[in-house]
Amino acid sequence: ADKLKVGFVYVGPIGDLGWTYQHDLGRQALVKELGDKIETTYLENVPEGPDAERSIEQLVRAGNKLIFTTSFGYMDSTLKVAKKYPNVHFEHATGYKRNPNMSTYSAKWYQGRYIQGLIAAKMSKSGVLGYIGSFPIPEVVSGINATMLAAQTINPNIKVKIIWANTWFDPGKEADAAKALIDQGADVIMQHTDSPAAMQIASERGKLAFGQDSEMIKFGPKTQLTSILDTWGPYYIERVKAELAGTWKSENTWGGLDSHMFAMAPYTNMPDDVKKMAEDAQAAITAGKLHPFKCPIVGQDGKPVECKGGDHLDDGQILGMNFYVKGIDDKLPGK
Amino acid sequence: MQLVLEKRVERSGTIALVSPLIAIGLTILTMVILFAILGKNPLLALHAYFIAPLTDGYSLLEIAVKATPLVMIAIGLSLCYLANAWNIGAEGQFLIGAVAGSWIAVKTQGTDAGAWVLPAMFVLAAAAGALYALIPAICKVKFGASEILTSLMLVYVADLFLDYLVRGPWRDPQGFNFPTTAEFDPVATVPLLIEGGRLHLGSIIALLVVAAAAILLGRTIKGFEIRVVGAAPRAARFGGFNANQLIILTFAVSGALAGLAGIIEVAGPIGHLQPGISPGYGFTAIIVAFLGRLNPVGILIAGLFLALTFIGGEQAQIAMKIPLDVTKIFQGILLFYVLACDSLILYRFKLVFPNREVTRGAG
Amino acid sequence: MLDPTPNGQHSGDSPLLRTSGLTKRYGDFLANDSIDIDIWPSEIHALLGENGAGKSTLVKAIYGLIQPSAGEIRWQGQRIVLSGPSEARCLGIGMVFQHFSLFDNLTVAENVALGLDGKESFKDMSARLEQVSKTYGLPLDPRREVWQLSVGERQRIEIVRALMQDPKFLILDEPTAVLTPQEADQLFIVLERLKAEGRAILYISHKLEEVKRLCDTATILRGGRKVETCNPRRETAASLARMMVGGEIKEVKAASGRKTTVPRLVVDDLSLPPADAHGVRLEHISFELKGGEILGIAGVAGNGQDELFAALSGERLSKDPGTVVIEGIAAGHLSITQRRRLGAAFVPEERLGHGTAPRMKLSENALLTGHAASGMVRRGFIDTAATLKAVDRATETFDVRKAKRDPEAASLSGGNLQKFIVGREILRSPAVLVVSQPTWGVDAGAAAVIRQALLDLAAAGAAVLVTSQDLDELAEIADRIAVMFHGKLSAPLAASDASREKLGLLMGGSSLEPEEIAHAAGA
Amino acid sequence: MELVEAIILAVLAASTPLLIAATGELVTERSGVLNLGVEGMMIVGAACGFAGAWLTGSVFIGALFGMVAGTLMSLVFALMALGLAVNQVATGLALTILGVGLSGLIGAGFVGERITPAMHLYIPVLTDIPLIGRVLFGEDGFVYFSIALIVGVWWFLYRTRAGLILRACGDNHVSAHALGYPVLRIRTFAVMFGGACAGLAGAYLPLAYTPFFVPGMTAGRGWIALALVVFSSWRPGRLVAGAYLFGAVTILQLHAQGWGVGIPSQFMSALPYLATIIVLILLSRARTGGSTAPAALGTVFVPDR
Ligand SMILES: Nc1ncnc2c1ncn2[C@@H]1O[C@H](COP(=O)(O)OP(=O)(O)OP(=O)(O)O)[C@@H](O)[C@H]1O
Ligand SMILES: Nc1ncnc2c1ncn2[C@@H]1O[C@H](COP(=O)(O)OP(=O)(O)OP(=O)(O)O)[C@@H](O)[C@H]1O
Ligand SMILES: [Mg+2]
Ligand SMILES: [Mg+2]
Repeated sequence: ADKLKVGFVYVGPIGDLGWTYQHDLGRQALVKELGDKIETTYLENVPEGPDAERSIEQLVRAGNKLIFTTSFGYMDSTLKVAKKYPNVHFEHATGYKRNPNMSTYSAKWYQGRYIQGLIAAKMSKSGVLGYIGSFPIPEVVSGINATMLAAQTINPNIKVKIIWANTWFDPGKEADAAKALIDQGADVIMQHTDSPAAMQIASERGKLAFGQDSEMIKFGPKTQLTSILDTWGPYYIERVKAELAGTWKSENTWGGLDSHMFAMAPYTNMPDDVKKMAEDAQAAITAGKLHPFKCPIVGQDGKPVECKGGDHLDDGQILGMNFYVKGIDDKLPGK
Repeated sequence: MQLVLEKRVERSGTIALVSPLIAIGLTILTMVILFAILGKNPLLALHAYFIAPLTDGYSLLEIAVKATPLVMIAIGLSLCYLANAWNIGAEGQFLIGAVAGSWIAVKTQGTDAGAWVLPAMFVLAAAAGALYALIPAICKVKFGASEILTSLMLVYVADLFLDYLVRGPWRDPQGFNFPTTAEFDPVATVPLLIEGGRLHLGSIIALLVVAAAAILLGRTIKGFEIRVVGAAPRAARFGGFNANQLIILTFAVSGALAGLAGIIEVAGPIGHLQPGISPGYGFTAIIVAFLGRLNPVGILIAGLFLALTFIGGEQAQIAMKIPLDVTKIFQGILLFYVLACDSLILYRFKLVFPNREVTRGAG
Repeated sequence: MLDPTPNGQHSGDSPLLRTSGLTKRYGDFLANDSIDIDIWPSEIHALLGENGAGKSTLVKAIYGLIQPSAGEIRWQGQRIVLSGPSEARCLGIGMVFQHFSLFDNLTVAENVALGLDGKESFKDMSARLEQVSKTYGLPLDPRREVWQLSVGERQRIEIVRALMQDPKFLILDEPTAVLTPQEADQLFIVLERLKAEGRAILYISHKLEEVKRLCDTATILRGGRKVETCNPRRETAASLARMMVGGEIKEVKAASGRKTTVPRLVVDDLSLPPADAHGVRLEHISFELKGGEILGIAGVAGNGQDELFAALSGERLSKDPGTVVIEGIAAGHLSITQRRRLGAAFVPEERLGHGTAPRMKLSENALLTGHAASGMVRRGFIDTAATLKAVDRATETFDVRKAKRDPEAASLSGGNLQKFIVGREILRSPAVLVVSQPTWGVDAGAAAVIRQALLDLAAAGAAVLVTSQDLDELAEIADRIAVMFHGKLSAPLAASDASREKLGLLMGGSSLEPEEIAHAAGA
Repeated sequence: MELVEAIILAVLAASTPLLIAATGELVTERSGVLNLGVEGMMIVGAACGFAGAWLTGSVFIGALFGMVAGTLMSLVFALMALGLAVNQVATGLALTILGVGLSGLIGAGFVGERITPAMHLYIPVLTDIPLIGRVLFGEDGFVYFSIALIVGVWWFLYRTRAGLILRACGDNHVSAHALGYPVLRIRTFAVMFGGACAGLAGAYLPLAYTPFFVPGMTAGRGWIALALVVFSSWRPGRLVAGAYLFGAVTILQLHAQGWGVGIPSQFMSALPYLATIIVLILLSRARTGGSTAPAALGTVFVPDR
C-alpha cells in the first residue's frame, strides 16, 4: 500500500534553533519511529499571511493526508483549507479554532514556567528576575504570571523586569535585551523568544538563565538552569498512529508534563536542595497535585481574579490570559 | 584586451525583444548547474519550478492570486521610478492601507452595515496609502531629504503600528488575546470570482490598473509628463512640467495603489487583520517593476512570472525537498540576468586593446 | 634652437610635437581623418574649424584621453603611444578643456592637485599654487569650493592648473568663449609670456580676430580633415572663415517690406535673484519688441543670458506679473505652458537635454512643446498622428536629415536636431519667438536656413528675440542689438549703428559715454 | 554609575556592526556608487564568517572569511552596475535577495554549532578602572577595529591623494575621466571596500555578538547602515555620531522597558526609525550650498574611448 503522507508547515527556517527546529525534531522522531509506513514533507519559512493558505493547500494537493500547521498565525488558513478538504486531517498548533477534521494541540508550558519561577527565586541573589518577552500574547503572559506566582512562594518581594523584544527571533536584539536586564540588576534571565542569544549573554556575564523551546546548555554550560523542551515527537507519533489506525478524531490536546507535550531539561547549575525542590514540583504537577494557577489569585489591580475552575483558573482563563498578577511592577502592553 | 561598453546611437529594438529570453535562458542554465551541485535532478527541478505550476488549474489561479498585489504595487512604483522618484517604502504604504481599510471593517463588525462597507474600505485604504507615501514625498520636495531612506524607515514604523493595533485596541475580543482582529463580515470581504478557489475581485482590479497605467503612459499627456520628467528633467521643465508636483503625484498614486493592494489582500485571501499580512510584497514589487522594465504590460508578465517562481518554489520544496533559499537565489539571479541583458539595449560591447607599450619622450 | 621666425620657418630639425595621419573613427563616422600637424616650441598655433570639425577630438587624442584609430604622434621626434592623460602630463603636455573638468564640491586647491601628478605634498602644492597664480596675474583663493565661483574664476583654475604642470606644450580648447574681453586680454598676456618662455601653445578658438592678433600659425580643419596651414596674420577674418566653411557663406536675405507693428513682447524692469550660488542676478532689464522686428542680444556667455531666457520663457517665474508682457498680457507669473498659449515660442541654447529629451522620439519631442497649444492633446489624450505630422512638417520645411521617420532625438546630428527644434517652434506660427544661440554648432548651410527662417518669421509679423555670441550673426539678422553684461542689458543700438567696437566695449562692461564711443571708433 | 558604563558597553557593541557596514558604504557612495545590497552582503558575511571560524577555530580567520565573502558579493554588484551600467538601485536590491538565499544555503550546515566568541581585551589595572576601564580597555577587537577603520577612512578621504581622487570620482565622473583617472576601476575598489566592510559587519554578529549562526540574523541592520550614511551626510565624523546615536536609542528603549516606562513597546521600537527621519530632514534643511551628497551618486558612467 502507499505510504501515508504527512505534511508540516513551519513558520521559520528549520535552523532557527528554537520553535521550528523543535517541530522538525519532532518530525524526525516520527520518521524514525514510523518511517516505513509514512512519508513526510515540510514547507519552511511560510509567512503567516496570505501565503499560508496556499502552502497548506499545496500539501493537500501533493497527497498529504495529515497536516500539521505549526504556528498560531496559520489558524484561519488551516480552518479554511480544512473546510475545503473534509477528507484530510489537520492539526494546528497553539490555536483555538477546530473543525471535525481539524484538531488543535498545544502544551501547558506555564507548568514549566512555574517550576522555573521556583528555581529562579531560589537562585536569585538580587531578587530581580529578567524576562524577555516576544509579544504579549496569552501564552507569554501566562508564562510570566506562572513564574511570578511560583517565585512569590519563595520570596514574596521578588521583582521581575520585563522587556518586550517585539520579535520571536532577532538574536542581536535578544542579546541586547538580556544585557539591559542584567545591567538593571537581574541575575536570572528567562526568555520567551527563540534564539539562544540571551543564554549566551547570561553565560558571558556569569549570570543564570533558562532556555526556551530547546536544549541550550551548549550555549551556557554553567548558566542554564533548565529549559522547557518542546518535545513534539511523542504527540506526532501518537497522532500519526491514530491516523494509520483510522481512529483519528478532532481533538483539543492541551497537554502538560503528564502527557509529555513538553519536558524539562535536566536541572543543572544549582544546589541539590534546589534541584530536589524542582523535581518535587515537577512530580507534583505531573501528578496533578499542584496547579500553578491555584486560587486565590490576586490581579495587579489588587482585586482577586474570579476562579472559574474550582480551586484554580480554568483553561479558558489561562488560554486568554491578559492580566498580570499582583507583584508585577509593569503595565501589560495594550491594556 | 578589455571588454568595454559603448553607447548605441539609438536603443536597439531587437535586443529589447530577445533580451528577456536570453536572460531566462541564462537563468535556467545557472539553475541547472546549481541543482546539479545540490545533487538534485535538474530536469525534475525545472519541471517543478516551471512546468508543474502551469499545468494545473489550481496553481494557475494561485499564480494569479499571488501576482495580484505584486502587480498592483509594481504599477504604482513604476510610475514613481519613471519620474525619477525613488519610493522603496511600498511595503509600509501597503500595511497602512490595510490598517486604514480594516478600521471600517472592525468598526462595522457585527452591525448590519450594508454593501457600502467594502467600497468605503477600498477608498479609505487608498487614501491612507497615498497620505503615508506623501510623507517622504513632501520631505523630499520641501526639505530635500532622501526619499529612498525616509520611505524605507516608514516601513518599520508602519509595521510596528500595525503590530500595536492588532495586539492592542483592535484585538478580537473573542480571540483569546491573540494578535488578530475578528474575521471580517461578508460585506467587508472581497468577493471571490470562482467558487472554491481563491481568485478574487482584486485580480480584476489589478488588470484594470494595468490597463489604466498602459493608457496613462502610452496615450495621455500626464503619462508623457511622467516619462519626460524622469528621462530629461531639464527638458521637462522646458516642456512646462513640474518635477516636484510629479514627485508628489507619483508617490501619492503609488501609495494609493499599495494601500489598495493592502486592503484587498486583508479583506480577500486573509480575511482579517493580523501581523505579517505581507510577505514582503512591497519589496518584491520593486523587483517586479524592474523585471517588467517599468512598462505596465511588462509588469503584468513579470508579476505572473515571479508568482510562478514562488509557487514553483513551493512545489519544488514539496516534491524534491529543494530548500526555499534556492528559490531566493533563483530570483536574485534572474533579476541580475534580466538587468544585464537589458543593458545591451542601450549599449554594445566593444573590445579595446589598450596600448601598453609607452614610449616616454626624451627628457 | 627655440627661436622660430614669425613667418613659420623654424630652425632646428624636429618639431616639439608632430601628428601624422592621425585618424579617429566613431563607428562609421570619421571625426579626424588623417591629420598631420606640427607644433614648434615658442609657437602659438591656432586650430580653427567649424563646430564639429574635429578640433576637440584631435586635441583629446594628443592628450591621451581617447585612443586614435590610426596614425601616430611624435614627441620631440620620438613616437609615443599615450594610454592616458597622466602620461601626457608626464611628457609636459598640459590641457585646458573646452568643457570645464572641475569638481564643484572640492576646493580650488584640491581641483588643482587633481590635475597634477601628486609628487609634491599638498602643502607645497598649495604654496606653489598661490605663487603661480600671482606670477601670472590669475588670482585664486585655494580654499574656496568651486560651486561658489564665477565662470571666469573657474576658467582661471583650469589655466592655473595647466600652468602648474610647467608644461612644454599647452593646449587650450576655446578658453575665451566664457571670458570677458578684459579677462581674455589678461589671458593673452599670459600666453605671450609663456611663448616667450619657449613653450608651445595650441589654441582653439572661434574668434578669428583674436587668432589673428595672437597666433603665429593656424591649422584649419573641415569635416575632420586638415584643409590648410597658414599664417593667420597674413589672412583676413573673411578668408579664414572661407577656408573653414569651404566656400562663400550664403547671404541671408531679409524679405523686403518688413514693417514693425504693435509691441508683442515687453519687458519692464525685470529683476531676478540668482537661482543658485553661481547664477547671475538680473537687474532692471527693460525693452520693447514689436512685431516684425528682430532684437539681438549680444554678450559673453555667463552674463545672464541663461537667466534672461528662463525669465522670458517662464521656466522661472517673477513675482510681478507686469515684468514680462506677451501680446499685451502681463505674463511674469505665468508658466511656460501658459506663455506658449499666449503665442510665445522658445528655443533654448542646449539642444540635447533642454530643448529635447535625448532618448525620446522626435514625435515625443514635438509634443514636449506642442502640447501647450497645438491641438496635439485632446482631453488629456495625445493625438499621436498629430505629433507625427508635426515631425514630418518640420522635416520637410527645414530639410531635417535623419535615418527614419521618427528616430530618437539623440541620434540626429547637431545641426539637423537644431533645424528640427527651430522648425518645431516656427511651424507653430508664434507671435513671439525667443531663441538662444540659434546656430551654435551648426554648419554654414543649416545656419543659413535657420537665420532665413527667423527673418521670414519676423517678416510675417512675429517679434523675434535672438541671443547670440556670434556678432556677425546678429549683424546679419537683427534690427537692433543690445548687450548683456553682469545681468544688465544695455539700451539697444540700431544694427546699422552697432559697430564691433561699440559692442565690444559694452560686452566688457563699459557704458557708452560719448568720448568712449569716439575712442572706440578711433582705435 | 555602573549602569551607565554597562549601557555604554551595550551601545558600543550594538553600534559596531552598523558602524563597520556604514563606513564601507560611505566609501562606496563617496566614489559615486549607491550599493543598496548591504543587507545581502552582511548576511553572506555572517554565514561565511561563522563557517570560517567554526572550521578553523579562529575568530580572526572567520572575520577574514566574512570580508572575502562580502567582497565577492560586491564584485557581482560591480560587474553589474559598473561593468554593465545597470541601474544601481535595482542591482542592489537583487544583491540582497541573492544574499539572503545564499547565506541560508551556506549557513544550513552550521546551524546549532557554536564557537568561542571574540575575546574582550583585558589589561589588568586599566580595564578595572571604574566607569571607563571596560569601555576603553575591555572591548572586543571588532570595536577597536571599527574605530580605527572610521578614523582611517577619514584620514584616507581627507588627507591622502587617493582619497581625493575617490571623492573627485564621486563628485564628477566626467571630469575625473578627462583628467585621466580610471573612474570605473576606482569605483570598483570602493565597491569592494564597501563589500569587505559589510561582510565583516555581518561576521561580527556570529563571531562576537552571539556566537552562533542562524539564518536572517542580520535582521535589517544593513538597511540601517545605509540610512546612517545619508544621516551622516557622507561625513565620517557624523557617521560615528549617527551609529552610536542609533545604537543608544536601540539600547535605551530596552532599558526604558525594563524600568517600566509604560509606553507601548512598539512605539519605543519605532523610535530609532523616527529619529532617523527627523535627523534626515533637519540635516537636509541645514544645508547651505553645494551638494551634501556626492554629486554623481547613483548615476551611470560609460566613458568615451
Ligand atoms: N564619442 C563620440 N562618438 C561619436 N562621435 C563623436 C564622439 N565624440 C565626438 N564625435 C563627433 O566627432 C565630431 C568632431 O567633434 P569635436 O568635438 O572634435 O568637434 P569640435 O571641432 O571640437 O567642435 P566645437 O567647435 O563645437 O567644439 C563631431 O561631429 C562629434 O559629433
Ligand atoms: N556621442 C556620440 N555617440 C554616438 N554617435 C554620435 C555621437 N555624437 C555624434 N554621433 C553620431 O555622429 C553623427 C554626426 O554627428 P555630429 O553632431 O557630429 O554631426 P555634425 O557633423 O556636427 O553635423 P551637423 O553639422 O549637422 O551638426 C551623428 O549622426 C550621430 O549619430
Ligand atoms: Mg570642441
Ligand atoms: Mg555638429
